[in-house]
Amino acid sequence: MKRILASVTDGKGFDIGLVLLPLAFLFIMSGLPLVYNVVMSFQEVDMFSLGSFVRPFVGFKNYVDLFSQPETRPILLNTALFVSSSIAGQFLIGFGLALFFWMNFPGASWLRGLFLVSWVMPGLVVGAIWNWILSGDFGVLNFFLRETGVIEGNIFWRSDPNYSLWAVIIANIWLGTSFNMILLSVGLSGIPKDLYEAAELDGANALQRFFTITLPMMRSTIGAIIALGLIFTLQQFDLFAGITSGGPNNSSNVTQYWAWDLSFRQYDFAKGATISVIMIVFVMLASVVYVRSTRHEVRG
Amino acid sequence: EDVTISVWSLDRDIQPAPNLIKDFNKLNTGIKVEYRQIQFDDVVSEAMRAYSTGQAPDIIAVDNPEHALFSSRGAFLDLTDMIAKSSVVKTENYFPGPLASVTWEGKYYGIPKATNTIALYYNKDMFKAKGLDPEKPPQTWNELLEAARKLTDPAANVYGLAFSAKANEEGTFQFLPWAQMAGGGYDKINSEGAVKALDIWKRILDEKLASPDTLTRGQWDSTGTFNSGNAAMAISGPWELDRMIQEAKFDWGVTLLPVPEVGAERSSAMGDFNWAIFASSEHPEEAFKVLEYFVSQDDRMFKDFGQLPARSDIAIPPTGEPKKDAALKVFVEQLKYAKPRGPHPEWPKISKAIQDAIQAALTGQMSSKEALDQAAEKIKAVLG
Amino acid sequence: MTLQIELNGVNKYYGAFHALKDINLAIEKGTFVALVGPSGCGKSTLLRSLAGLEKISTGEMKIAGQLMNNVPPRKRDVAMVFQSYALYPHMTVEENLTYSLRIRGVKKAEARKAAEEVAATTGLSHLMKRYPRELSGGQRQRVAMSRAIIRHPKAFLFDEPLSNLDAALRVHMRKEIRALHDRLHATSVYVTHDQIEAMTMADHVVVMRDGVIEQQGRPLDLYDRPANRFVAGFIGSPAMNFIPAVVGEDGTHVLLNLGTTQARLALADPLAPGRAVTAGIRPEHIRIVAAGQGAFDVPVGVVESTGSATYITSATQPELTVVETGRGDVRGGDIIGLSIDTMQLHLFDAETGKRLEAERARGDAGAPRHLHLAQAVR
Amino acid sequence: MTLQIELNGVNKYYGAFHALKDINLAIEKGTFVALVGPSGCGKSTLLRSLAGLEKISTGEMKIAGQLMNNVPPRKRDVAMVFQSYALYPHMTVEENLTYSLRIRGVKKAEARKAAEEVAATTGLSHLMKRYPRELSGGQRQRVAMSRAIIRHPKAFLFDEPLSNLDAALRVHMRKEIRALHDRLHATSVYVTHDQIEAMTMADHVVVMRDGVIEQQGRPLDLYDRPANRFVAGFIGSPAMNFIPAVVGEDGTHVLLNLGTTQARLALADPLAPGRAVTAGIRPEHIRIVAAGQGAFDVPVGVVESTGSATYITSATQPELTVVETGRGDVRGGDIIGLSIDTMQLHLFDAETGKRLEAERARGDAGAPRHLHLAQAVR
Amino acid sequence: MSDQLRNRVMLAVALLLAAIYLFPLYWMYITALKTGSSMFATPPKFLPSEPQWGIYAFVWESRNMGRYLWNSLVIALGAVSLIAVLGVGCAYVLARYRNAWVDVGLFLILMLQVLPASLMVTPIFVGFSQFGLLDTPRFAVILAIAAKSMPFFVVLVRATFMSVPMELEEAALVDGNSRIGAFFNIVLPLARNGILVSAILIFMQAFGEFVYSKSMIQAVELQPASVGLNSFMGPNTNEWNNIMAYATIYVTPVLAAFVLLQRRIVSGLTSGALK
Ligand SMILES: Nc1ncnc2c1ncn2[C@@H]1O[C@H](COP(=O)(O)OP(=O)(O)OP(=O)(O)O)[C@@H](O)[C@H]1O
Ligand SMILES: Nc1ncnc2c1ncn2[C@@H]1O[C@H](COP(=O)(O)OP(=O)(O)OP(=O)(O)O)[C@@H](O)[C@H]1O
Ligand SMILES: [Mg+2]
Ligand SMILES: [Mg+2]
Repeated sequence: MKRILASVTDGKGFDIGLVLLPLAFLFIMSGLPLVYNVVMSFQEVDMFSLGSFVRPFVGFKNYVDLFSQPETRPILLNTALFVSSSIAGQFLIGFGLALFFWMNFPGASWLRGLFLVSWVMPGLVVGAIWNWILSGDFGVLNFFLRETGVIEGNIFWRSDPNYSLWAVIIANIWLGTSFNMILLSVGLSGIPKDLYEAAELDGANALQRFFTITLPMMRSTIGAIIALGLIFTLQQFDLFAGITSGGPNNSSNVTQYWAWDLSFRQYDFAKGATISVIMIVFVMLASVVYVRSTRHEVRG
Repeated sequence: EDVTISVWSLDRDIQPAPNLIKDFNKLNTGIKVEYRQIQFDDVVSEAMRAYSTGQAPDIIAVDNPEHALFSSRGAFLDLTDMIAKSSVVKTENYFPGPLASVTWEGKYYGIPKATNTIALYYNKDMFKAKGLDPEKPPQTWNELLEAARKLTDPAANVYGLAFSAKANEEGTFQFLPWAQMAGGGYDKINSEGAVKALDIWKRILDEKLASPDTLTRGQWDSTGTFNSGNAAMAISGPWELDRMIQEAKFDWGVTLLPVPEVGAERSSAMGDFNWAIFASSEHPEEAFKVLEYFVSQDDRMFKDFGQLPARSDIAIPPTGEPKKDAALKVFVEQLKYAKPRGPHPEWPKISKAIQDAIQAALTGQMSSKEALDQAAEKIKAVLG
Repeated sequence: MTLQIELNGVNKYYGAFHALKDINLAIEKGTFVALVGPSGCGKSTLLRSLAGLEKISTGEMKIAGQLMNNVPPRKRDVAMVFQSYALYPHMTVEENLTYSLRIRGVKKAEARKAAEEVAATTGLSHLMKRYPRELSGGQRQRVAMSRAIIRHPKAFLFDEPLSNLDAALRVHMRKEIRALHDRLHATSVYVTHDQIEAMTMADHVVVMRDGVIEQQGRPLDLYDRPANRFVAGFIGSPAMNFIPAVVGEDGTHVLLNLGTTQARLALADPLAPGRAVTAGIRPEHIRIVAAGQGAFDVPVGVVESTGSATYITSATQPELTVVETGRGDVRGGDIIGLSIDTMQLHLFDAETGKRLEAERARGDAGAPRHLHLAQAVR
Repeated sequence: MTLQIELNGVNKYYGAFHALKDINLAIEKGTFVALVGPSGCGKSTLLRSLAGLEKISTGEMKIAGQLMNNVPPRKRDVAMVFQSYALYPHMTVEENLTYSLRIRGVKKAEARKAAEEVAATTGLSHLMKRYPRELSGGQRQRVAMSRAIIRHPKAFLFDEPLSNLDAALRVHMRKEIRALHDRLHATSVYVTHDQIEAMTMADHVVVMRDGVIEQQGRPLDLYDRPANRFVAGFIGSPAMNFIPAVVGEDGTHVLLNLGTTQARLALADPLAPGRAVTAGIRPEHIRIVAAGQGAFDVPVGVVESTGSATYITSATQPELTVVETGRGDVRGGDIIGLSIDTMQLHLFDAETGKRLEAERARGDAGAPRHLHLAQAVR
Repeated sequence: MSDQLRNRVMLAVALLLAAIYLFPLYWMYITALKTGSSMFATPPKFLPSEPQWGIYAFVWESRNMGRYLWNSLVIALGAVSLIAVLGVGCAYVLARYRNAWVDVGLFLILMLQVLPASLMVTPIFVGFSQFGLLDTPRFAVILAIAAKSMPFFVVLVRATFMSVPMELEEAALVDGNSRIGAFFNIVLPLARNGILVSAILIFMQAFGEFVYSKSMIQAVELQPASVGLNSFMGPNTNEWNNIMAYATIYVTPVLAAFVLLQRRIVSGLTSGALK
């Protein structure tokens, strides 16, 4: 007993406790619902049997059905495009901003804080505002592009199947940039200054310092941000609801919106769950990549 | 000890349900009513979740096309007998459309709460400016198209028409009347008439008589462009009236939805909610008493809350606002032709097939015929 | 003679703290400069300023004749060993070493070869694939060292590069550094706390205190003719013994006051009578003789032997330290006589600490000592 | 006699790397142990194991008789100076110093007083409100030092605590540390690269190499009778000179081979004829005499003076180093004679490096040297 | 270029960037002041012609916003506290070791947040109703949010812990501190950038959380502001200017508070610690 107690205050027990407690909490609160979704994807779900696990099993029928639908492939491709472009955009712009605000100048930290705005604004409001900004006729984006002579006629961002997904991507990049920026700022603040000094004496210019010191030293931060950015992007819903509703004709539909639509618009919960399982597999692959990347992290 | 009855609806504080409940509770009938407001989008999912975990309310208001979903599964209480005995609720007082939406296999599973429909708003000032007679709004599809062509003025940022072809229930809501007027319907969505209707929509968009954003814009936002003077005509419902009175800085009028050709059958959409009692209610009698009270107050529906009662026996009182009164006349007239969507327990899937077809055709990815054939295929699978 | 490094009136403030005070320094190309001074006197600050890592507050700094005040570090072409190492934690030893070469676009194979060569001299060959966190303290320091010497810069800046190495390695590295310096005709500034390093490696020694340069010159000049009491005490280990003294009534002798004992030494050149001075004598210039045979008799305090030498500290106030080669046979508590080599006696003003010959003999370092002291009298 | 620290067969692996190899060590209470060895030999690892920061892989470790293998650091009541300082960067110097007291619930005023006292001895008094990042390297090291000595633990572990301090401060700190150790009757383990520190401060010196304890004992014993060539070369600075030699045909003399020159020294106790040995002689045991007067004549290579001593390195293979007190008058290129104090000659097996007297004279440290060498003959 | 000039140029660029980025916020502000349909006008109006200033008071009064905001605050603070208590330790351990178990832990933690709230809410609702947690709905929402956001927190905070040198903790242990003490006194303060920012982000998220709140909190007195906001959305009516006014009221102070807080991200937290 005493040994266990000692281990809890000083030894491995302390560590194990610190991890197991939250893991248990997470397992109950998130793991079980996850399992519920997975199980549901193999069942025939009646909207009135949501409350129990006991439902007829149908094997892979839901999967077969899903993949025989014509919109499945384009939606999966849309999702891939949406996720990769959004993350790339958010990360690059976020990193750019983080670096910019990292250079000391008066007001830098104040202005940097204002960028958090995209994180505070309610999803409903963000969706609506981007809806207007991207609107074809009265949209502000078109207005600016026209005034600056970039475009001649209006681009119907939301309603042109060629642009609709990009409309949401633009909005989503805006939305996620602040998250990337602020966390990358934190990462930057953790790099010891003397490494830059050493690199500078070694003759590295700003660009070289960025690639040889900043990037590798921020490995754990970048890994975390991209992994989380992926998950956030995969959960982005408000913008689809607010801007295009997945339309026109599914040209901007993605798995998460589709899953919601199937579950809560068409009350086909099993299919909704089936899509979510596909998303789980996708994130699982990404998580493996992230976890592996943590092996090369630098411990301070 | 009072019996507690819980009521869920989407009505907010200035709308009927919470106010009627307040009044009802003041009557001290030995029944206490509790109210919860839920959002439009969540009504069904919340209800299902609650029902399947045994936490359903006694009374709920559901959108009319979704009523059948619950009644067909026995989730709603069969009210046929209670209505028969009731002195307050009389089926013959209701418009046929709303009444049909609460009916499933000949039984009544609810009571219409209110109703609405769509008609054509038009900007009289613009009509005048373009040499059109403001007192002779378009009556047929061709006239509509003609008028729209005349009214469209890209230089002034004006489109001829505003409506919604959004990929959600709103798109179906706006399109079905057109199909129905031409002899189509959800169960014969690829009929010639329906194809023609979709072709007309397509022409409107292809000729830029309406904004391409029609594809992704709901009715409220579409009509907003009408109000701001960027569209000369708009198809929408009576819920717009107050906003228009306040904001439109021009003279406007409302007319019945144009028909395919002169003398063709009229049709319109039918919106709004129905009351129902959950089968799981422990106090069905008391719940019905509450509903009876609601019905007894139907004459306040328009006066106090600006909603159209689903009843043909209640006259809409004048509001003192001539434009509004004129418009309401048109809507009441239009209501006569309003048809429910469905009723069918899997309405959402049917509707989705229709939306997909509309979008596929309007974005030019399929011809109207192909798109509607595909929809018909899907709908057939649902209808079994 | 080309001036490679030139500092004119350089000042550096950290906030309110005045870290470098009016530093003037001129270093010729190819010189090996040792920078010494007590902990916290501003050595690293000066080095970092030379490297361009600290912006100097006022004054001007030239390298090879060019004003450098606003030139970024990477354009100065100097290599530096940081006191804190500043190794790249995410790179292996090899990558750390070749970093500067890779930045310059040196070919991989070539960089690797250079790294291997340097690693061989610093004894890191078997550690090339390790990360800094997997190294011992001394190994890390050697990586820091190697990283600097792999390059061929205009100037080397070393900030205590050998402090964590063992004696043998230190001797070896000393030789390597000096050889490298000579081979490249580079200019080196070398901060060290090790007397031997400063004396044997440097052409020029700069002694700092509290941000001020107290004295600079050739190593043995500083040793033999420290400009003031501070430098005298700082250069040489064990440190010089200081004994308070006064000039006698007639100005021709000084009275050394060792608490209980006094010694009277004759002065060749007279000083103002009654003047308070401090007499300094290095431990190796005191010889132990039988009690009564030297200038003083003192009781022995602590006796410590390093094996090759024995340090004897007297139980007096102030303490005197004497160094004897070998083991010696003095024990604590013995009374011994101390014979002072008066030729080696230094006199400083008691108040200012200034060396007393200074006024007379400034600048002619090679000349014989000017302060003649008569044989000690008891 | 109570054993304060006891290590039995301790091994430590870092992954595949074997950092400590079968370490056996018994330290009595109150002993001051110096731990020396080349960079990377495992000194820090041993210290960290004692502190409980590294889990030893096998073996047992006892402190004050209690098995400590699984006891967490805070229950071991040791104070440690980290080689890398490990200062708390978010605390001022004062907070750094008082941290250990505060967590023990010592009153604020009391802790402050203690901090002030320690700071006064380490010369940090004026820096109490600074943060570590605002300190110089030596100041940081002094904070690390002060943080350890503010406590009164069972044992002190010092990992090169003075490496970044100047000579004067070092001498001062040495005294303070030793005084503190004596006052507290603590047990101290002190890692250092400084020969003088190891020799003068320690009661017991442990010499390590590559994770192995090569020899341990009293400082002068190690100096006088190193168990093997490694220890002989490691202890003493400048290091011992080693000359390859063979035992002559009759076994009564050795032939020292200095490349061009050879010397023949007689052996008192005969060895197996023809046996290859290494002769070792410390620099201070070689005297410079006129050419032809000593055991060898060698050409002079480098002459370096530290002021108090002059190091003369011969231009031979292997090089011989000789130390002369004072300045000397030898110049590079001169031919000088070297006279060797044969009483001080050490012989090691050429292959194993083992000391050759070892078999015969083990354990009687006080006895006269057993290896007699006849006067050098040419 | 002199320092001052450089600073001015940088500031100008920063202001420009901020102006672009904050445009949606500006649009929210002015939409609140516009009349209903003028937001659909072409060309867009960048200043409201007849600003409806009264709208803020109206929205505040009519929606009883004080209560909504209070509930949001309770939920957000609850969630942040719970996450911080559980998450910080977990992140710390996952940063401290490097072995297969850590891989597993990280993997699990990431996986457990993959599904969007809209898909999680049904099973959580079902589960909570079984345990009677729905009787304390705000608490239930706090639990649900905590589960949703904790992985985010853990992964981010772990990244910051990675930059805290292990030796400092060791020094504290030798100084006589327990693991817990060393954690609180040494490790935590040095990781404060990441913890602070992650907590801010989570707070903001929890403050605007909508999906769980609207399903689990049925009593209007306990609903947070996000749910209140949504009540402006009707089947055929969206009171955009009221929505924007409402959002303005709640976004502005939160944003202001965190602009102040995030300034405490400073560099060099660990500089000077190690040789
Ligand atoms: N994490 C590690 N992984 C692998 N090897 C390590 C690790 N840490 C230390 N070592 C190795 O263990 C050996 C002993 O290291 P230690 O720090 O004890 O040396 P030391 O005697 O203190 O040296 P120094 O005098 O240079 O500080 C070194 O060779 C070092 O490279
Ligand atoms: N950031 C700072 N803020 C305030 N004072 C500082 C700062 N950095 C250094 N100092 C002070 O400046 C003085 C000079 O520091 P510097 O590092 O140059 O000393 P140093 O001569 O290298 O000493 P050491 O031999 O101990 O390394 C020190 O007294 C130090 O306390
Ligand atoms: Mg320094
Ligand atoms: Mg070490």
